[in-house]
Amino acid sequence: MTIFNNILIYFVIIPLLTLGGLALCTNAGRGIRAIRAVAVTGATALVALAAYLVYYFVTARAAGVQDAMLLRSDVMWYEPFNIKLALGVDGVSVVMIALSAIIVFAGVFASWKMNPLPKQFFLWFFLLSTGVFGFFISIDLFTMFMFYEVALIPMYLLIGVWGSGNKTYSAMKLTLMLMGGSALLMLGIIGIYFHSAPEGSPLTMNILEIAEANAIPHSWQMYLFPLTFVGFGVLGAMFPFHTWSPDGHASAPTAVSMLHAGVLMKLGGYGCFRIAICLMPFAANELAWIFLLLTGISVVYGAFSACVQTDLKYINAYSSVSHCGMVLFAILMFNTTAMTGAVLQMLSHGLMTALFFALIGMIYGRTHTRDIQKMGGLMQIMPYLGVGYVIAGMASLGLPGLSGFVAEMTIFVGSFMHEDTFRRVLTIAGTSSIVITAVYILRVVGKLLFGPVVDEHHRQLTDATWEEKLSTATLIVCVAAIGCFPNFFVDIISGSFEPVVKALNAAM
Amino acid sequence: MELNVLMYLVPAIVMFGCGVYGFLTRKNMIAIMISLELMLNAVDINFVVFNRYLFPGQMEGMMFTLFAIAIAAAETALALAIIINVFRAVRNVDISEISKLKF
Amino acid sequence: MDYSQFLMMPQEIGLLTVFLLVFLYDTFMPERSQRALPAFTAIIFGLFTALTMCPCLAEGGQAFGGMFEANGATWAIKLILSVGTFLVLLMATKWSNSEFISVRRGEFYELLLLTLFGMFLMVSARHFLLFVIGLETASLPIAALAAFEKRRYESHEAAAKYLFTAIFSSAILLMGISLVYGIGGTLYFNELAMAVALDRSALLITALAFVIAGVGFKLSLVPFHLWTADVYQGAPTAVTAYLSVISKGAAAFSFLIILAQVFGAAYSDVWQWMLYALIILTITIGNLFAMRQRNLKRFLAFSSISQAGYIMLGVIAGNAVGMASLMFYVLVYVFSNLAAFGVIMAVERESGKTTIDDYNGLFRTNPWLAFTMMLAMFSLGGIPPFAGFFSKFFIFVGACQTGSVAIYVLVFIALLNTIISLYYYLLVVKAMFISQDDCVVPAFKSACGERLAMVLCVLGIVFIGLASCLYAGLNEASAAAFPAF
Amino acid sequence: MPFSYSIAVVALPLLMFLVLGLLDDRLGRRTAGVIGTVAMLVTTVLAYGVALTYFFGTGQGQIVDGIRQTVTVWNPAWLTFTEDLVVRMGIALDPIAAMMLVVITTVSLMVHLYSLGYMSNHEGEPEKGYQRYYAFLGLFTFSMLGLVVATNIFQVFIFFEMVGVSSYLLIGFYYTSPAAVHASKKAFIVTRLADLFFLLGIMILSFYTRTFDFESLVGTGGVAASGALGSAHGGTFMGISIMAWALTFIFIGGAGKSAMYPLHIWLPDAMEGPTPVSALIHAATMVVAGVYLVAKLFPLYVLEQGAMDVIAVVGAFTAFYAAAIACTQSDIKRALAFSTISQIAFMMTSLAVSSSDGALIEIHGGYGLGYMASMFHLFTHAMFKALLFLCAGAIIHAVGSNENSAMHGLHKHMPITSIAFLIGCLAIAGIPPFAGFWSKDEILVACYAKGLGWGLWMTMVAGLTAFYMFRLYLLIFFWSDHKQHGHHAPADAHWTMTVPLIILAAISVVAGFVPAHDMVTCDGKPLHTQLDWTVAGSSVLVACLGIGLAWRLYYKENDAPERMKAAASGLWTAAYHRFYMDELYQFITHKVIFQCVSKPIAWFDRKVIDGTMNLMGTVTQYCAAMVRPLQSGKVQAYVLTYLIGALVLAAALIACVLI
Repeated sequence: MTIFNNILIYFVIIPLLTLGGLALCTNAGRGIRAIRAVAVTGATALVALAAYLVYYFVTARAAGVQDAMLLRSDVMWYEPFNIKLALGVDGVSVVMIALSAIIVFAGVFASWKMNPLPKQFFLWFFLLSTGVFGFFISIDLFTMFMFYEVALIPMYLLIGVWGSGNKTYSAMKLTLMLMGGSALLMLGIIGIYFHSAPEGSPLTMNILEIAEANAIPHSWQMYLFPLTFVGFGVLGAMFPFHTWSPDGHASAPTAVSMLHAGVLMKLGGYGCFRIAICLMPFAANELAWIFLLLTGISVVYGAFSACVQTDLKYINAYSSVSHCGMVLFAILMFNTTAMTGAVLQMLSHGLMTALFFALIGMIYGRTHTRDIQKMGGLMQIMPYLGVGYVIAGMASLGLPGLSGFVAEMTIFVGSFMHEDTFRRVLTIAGTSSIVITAVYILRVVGKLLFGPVVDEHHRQLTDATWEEKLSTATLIVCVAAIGCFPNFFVDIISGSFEPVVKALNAAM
Repeated sequence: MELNVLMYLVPAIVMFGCGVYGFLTRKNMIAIMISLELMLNAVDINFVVFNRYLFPGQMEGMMFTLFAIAIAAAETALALAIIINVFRAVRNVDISEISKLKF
Repeated sequence: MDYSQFLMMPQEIGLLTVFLLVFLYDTFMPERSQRALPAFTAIIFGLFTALTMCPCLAEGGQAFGGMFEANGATWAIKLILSVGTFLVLLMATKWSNSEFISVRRGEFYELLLLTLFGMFLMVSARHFLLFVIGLETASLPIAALAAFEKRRYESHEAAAKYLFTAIFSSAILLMGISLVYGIGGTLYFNELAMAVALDRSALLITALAFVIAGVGFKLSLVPFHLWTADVYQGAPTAVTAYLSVISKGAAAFSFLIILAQVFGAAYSDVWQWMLYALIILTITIGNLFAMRQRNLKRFLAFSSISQAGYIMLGVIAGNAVGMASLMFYVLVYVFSNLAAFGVIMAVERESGKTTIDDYNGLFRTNPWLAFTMMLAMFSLGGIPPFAGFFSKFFIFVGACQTGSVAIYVLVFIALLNTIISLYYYLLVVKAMFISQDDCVVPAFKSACGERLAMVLCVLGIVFIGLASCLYAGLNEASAAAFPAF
Repeated sequence: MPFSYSIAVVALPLLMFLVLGLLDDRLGRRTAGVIGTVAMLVTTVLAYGVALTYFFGTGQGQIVDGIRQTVTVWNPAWLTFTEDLVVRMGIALDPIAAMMLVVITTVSLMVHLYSLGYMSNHEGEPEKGYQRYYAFLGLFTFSMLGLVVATNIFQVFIFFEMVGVSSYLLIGFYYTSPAAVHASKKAFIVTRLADLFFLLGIMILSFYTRTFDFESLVGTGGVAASGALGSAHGGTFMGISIMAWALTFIFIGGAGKSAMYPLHIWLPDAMEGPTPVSALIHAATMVVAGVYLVAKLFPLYVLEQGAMDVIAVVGAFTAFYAAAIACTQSDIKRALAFSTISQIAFMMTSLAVSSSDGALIEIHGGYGLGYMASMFHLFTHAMFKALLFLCAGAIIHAVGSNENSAMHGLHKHMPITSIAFLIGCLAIAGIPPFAGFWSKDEILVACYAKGLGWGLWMTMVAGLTAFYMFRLYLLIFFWSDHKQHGHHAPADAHWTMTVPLIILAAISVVAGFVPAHDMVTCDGKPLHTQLDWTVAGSSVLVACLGIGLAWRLYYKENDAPERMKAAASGLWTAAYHRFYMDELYQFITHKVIFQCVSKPIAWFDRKVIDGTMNLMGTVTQYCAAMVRPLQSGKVQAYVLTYLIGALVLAAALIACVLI
């Protein structure tokens, strides 16, 4: 079949094969080794494939291939609704896929000693990643939505079974809120589908065709845009739909927090861009101000909230609200620079939050508390983790040379370039978050790592093990790579936005 | 005196109403069964009358009535059997006895 | 009389043959081979189902002066019902050989097959007489089946409640039909459609309301649903399983046919508004009740009420896509719900436990049962990649095809309700996977038939959605059937 | 390419950071220090090569038509925003960059060398983070060098952040001490706040000028040269041109790093870091980044008199304010820190009083005199302030305390240090022929050129400077005999520590004779200056007065200072507590930001937003409980509901359809 000639499909097949492999393993005795071997093999294969994809994409673009999407293939799936298994990637998807692969890789190592039921844990973990990859490679509304939900539901069990604290409440809340978002989304998708083509032509689910036809009536756009944007915005932790995030992250096990904050929340931003904005440029222009306001609030609000939290994961969850708010904020700026910044921010936030959660998990695994009041001076005890945490913190508060700086600056400069005074004022308000971010990051770094040792029992604790070092080092290297060579990424990403920006300006 | 269709229909409706009222107010299951029979029979009258007065050329209403009577008979038989079952279980035929399953 | 018209109803004849074989086996086979009756029934019914899968039967035609019509769509829905019944039969094998039941197991199978026969008639009826006969044949034996476990008091209460409300509702239905007859002068669907097309009288609207109420009873639409939970809880689980999927599917299909064919185009605005109200009520009330249930059978009763609301979305569309989506929904619902009932049945048979709290920690002791149950819950909740997601999506698409804003609002409400439904489905998953308990259901091996049924259900849940050919087939069948209306 | 080796100047310290940072404990303590110092020595040699070639060499494009040019050595794109706005990472040499290379590498080398001895033990224990310390020094040096050779304003911003972080890491070097952690945090956050304004300034500036590059902003043919700035670009906001806003914002960014009032509060606390770090970062190099920034954009500032006035007022006030506080501090490092603030304010003021007024050019050779003086002072100040700090480090090392009450009478014990410190004091006080005299004199000339008031004010501050420096000196080295606290008597330190003192002292003596007016001018042309004897005389006189007063009060133990303190106790206490600025900030951050903003927001989030979500759940549960009676279990009730349902359905539709 032709579809198997497309390397993209293997991003779904590899996790599925891994699932199959895991299903054959057992939890008992030496089975854990087999489980780890299968998981690592799968994750490594994904990273390798993602690396090849990036290479392929860069060389193709360098060779002058100008198609909006590369690696296209269409296989009819549900004929009556014109639903296809349509694959294709542009720069944004490519970097997102690479990000996902890296975080899955790091996540596998971060959950090396997962207990109990490692097999089931990895099963759900890889099911989740199947959904994530499927979402990024699809360009058909239905399949995208399907993969989107596939990625969401494993969270319930991953948090519920392997989580900590008030896990059943958090898991339920997270699942229901996200599913609430996807309920809106489903309605939006159905609405888009029925207006996808001009009168007389066959309806379609393919987003490229819909964008090209641009046939959604303006009156319908005004309803469908908020549905889809809020639908994805819930996952992107947009104020006021973000409250699943603190509780959910606080209860989730390490690797799940990593994957969730690192990749899953990106689905929100990506979807907002790919579906809400690309397909409905008119409404995007008309209604942007509402969402700009909400996302602008997210940015500042999340940062301020993070300032007074005492639970490490809560701090990070609120910081994610702030950072992800910035993603949506920038996407709504409708110029190439800001949108590129948004994707960079997704990458950056994905990596550094994953790093944060990995480190928090490792620290929690040792101290059995996440309350910063009860910890202190950990730098003396576990220097590796401490340094990692400082680096993550520095990335988060935007130190040049690490990814956060590049992303935030691109967003701010891009956003400020918009002619609209309203957007500029919001941008200026948004920039203030860099100070607040510094406040809460330094506060937690100061309390957690520096100063005297608070709890003498902590002196017996050990530093990171090799797999933990591998997991965090991978992420640190990636964070630094984006920070040091941003233009490589900008070149991949920014090309994808030009047609969109053109459409948006035309719709104005 | 010529009897018109309404003269049949009104009693039928009244009968139906009586059946409903009986169903809602009786405590005894047998009495409820009787009320149900009233309702079914009212419907039968309807069919017959419509056929006889409005569409006299064909037999559809009549046939329907025949089948409806048969069905009603089957229902009654089954209902009685079940009422006996219930009586064996609770030693009573009071309808308010069978309200253990609720909410 | 032209006897060749019986050839138009191969599925009914096949079913009657099965029924007769079972009856003969039950009556004449010696006592020692009676234990094989369940297996025997399952096997020949399975054969029957397999044979009727032959697409050549989709041709169809009319019989009895147009009272009976078979076409691709009826073939498909009958096939779906047969598959569902087959799964129920498989599940019931062990139960029907148990103490106190085994003496009457023949009756169980005979009554069950008879009700299925009634549904076949109902589905194919194009005349109210045949429809009523089918409906009653399908519903009356259920009362007897519900009362099957004579040792359990609940069984009797369920049967009594079912029977009283069923007769009352059939009286209402008949009243409605009589009024329709009084206006139209005929009971043929197609002729009635023409006769009532120009009439917008209060009488006809009352009649329509009564008919909807009568059929709504079978479908357990709110506010005609109140019997459902009590009966589901009281009846033997096998009967509940059967009742929840098979009779609901048949009723939904014939409901669509009556509404689309009799009250068709001229009245679609009237009954659509009725259905809007009913659907919103059904989904919401069903969900609100389901949230609080601790007994799993009762829980599934309310869940099936709200599922009926979703099924009605296919009815409201009133077109080919709606019908295809409806049938697909029923198909998926058969597999999902029966998977859940299969687990309940096995656990109940083994330990007598039916509340959600009893399932705490089930995953530790019986991982496969828990896994099956989880898939069932996910599928019912509409989580991809399981079949329920596809059916839900398609039924929404089908409904929205009518294009009015009102329907979008309706779909929106339905979608909001999916969140509530997901909540309670997850409660079951939570009990099995997350909660811990001291008195967990001990590990056990489920019976062969149950296991086979559950495996089939799991396969169905996983693959029905992914294999698009099924939906394509249904779509083709209903598209072909629809011009006939 | 000319100067291509200058990339090594920047790259070497970075390499050192990476090597030392990654190897960390795997490297011996001694080895790490030696590697670091040697690498720094090589860097210094290279930097000197670059600077000397730039100033005195020919033929590599540095001088065209007698005007010093900016030589862009290397300028690759780093981050592309749009086609116009590209952030480049490059190396550009101009007079002040070349001068800064010298300053940074010299002081850094001295600090590296000095630290070999200073950091070898910490409170009697061998210092644990020796390798880390050298790695951070490398990082800082790299960042600072990157800053000064920047080709565009965004690069400056990037390295602003980098030096901020290096400073954070080095201030918090003793991370087990809560005070150090707190100080590092404070330093970072305050400068970060300033950087926020810097960023806004850059955003506004680049939006209207469509460029980040210094070349196109202030170079020949750039935005500044074309003069079409201000109202032509973007109109006004609150009556002030957008450009003035942008430039003021950028100045605020610089003010944060350069500790101008009211953003100065981090600097005194930053003294919690190791003393050599204070010498390097918080006296000589990083703190002048703000001055350097304003100087880089000087042609733009000249066009916006409003922004210049802001700088002048802030600078002049800060100079006095910090000097006044310095008079009361008992912690010697803090006293020196306030002295630094005051001196940087001198440089700022000097820049700001430079005017383009034609008349002044005629009289005083004035256009750019302030600029030149400022840069010159920057250079000399770096040398003598580093010297003072390193001396202070030696003293603290010997005594084990920062308080001058623990010192007194050290002259006998530490003669070399004492003399070096004295040279530093003389230099800063502006006594000829020491370095400070020459640069300060030119600053004062520039101030007098702006106006008599400015001149008198700054002269008064200069007198105050002499007073507090000698107060400090005398309290440390004289006043009374040393009361010994430690195990052994204080003495001059190991050679690694004294050699840098001697070198820097020597530089402080002679640095004034560097022909700065030929080298660091704002337009690249040599500036003709002559000593203005009235100004010079009066400033020396005032300085001598200050010294005399200090001598009278602090040479021998007496109760005059106490009486003075008692006489003006309110003022003294206020000054001692730095006029309560810290308390004010504490109030703003803790009370306002944390208590009045963050806490309510967090509360709002948990109670209102989260509460709403939970409320939706609760309401649903409540509704579920509400509908419960419907399922009463009574068949007749069921049927009644059924009937009512059917009838209502019929009635409603009849009502709808027929009416």
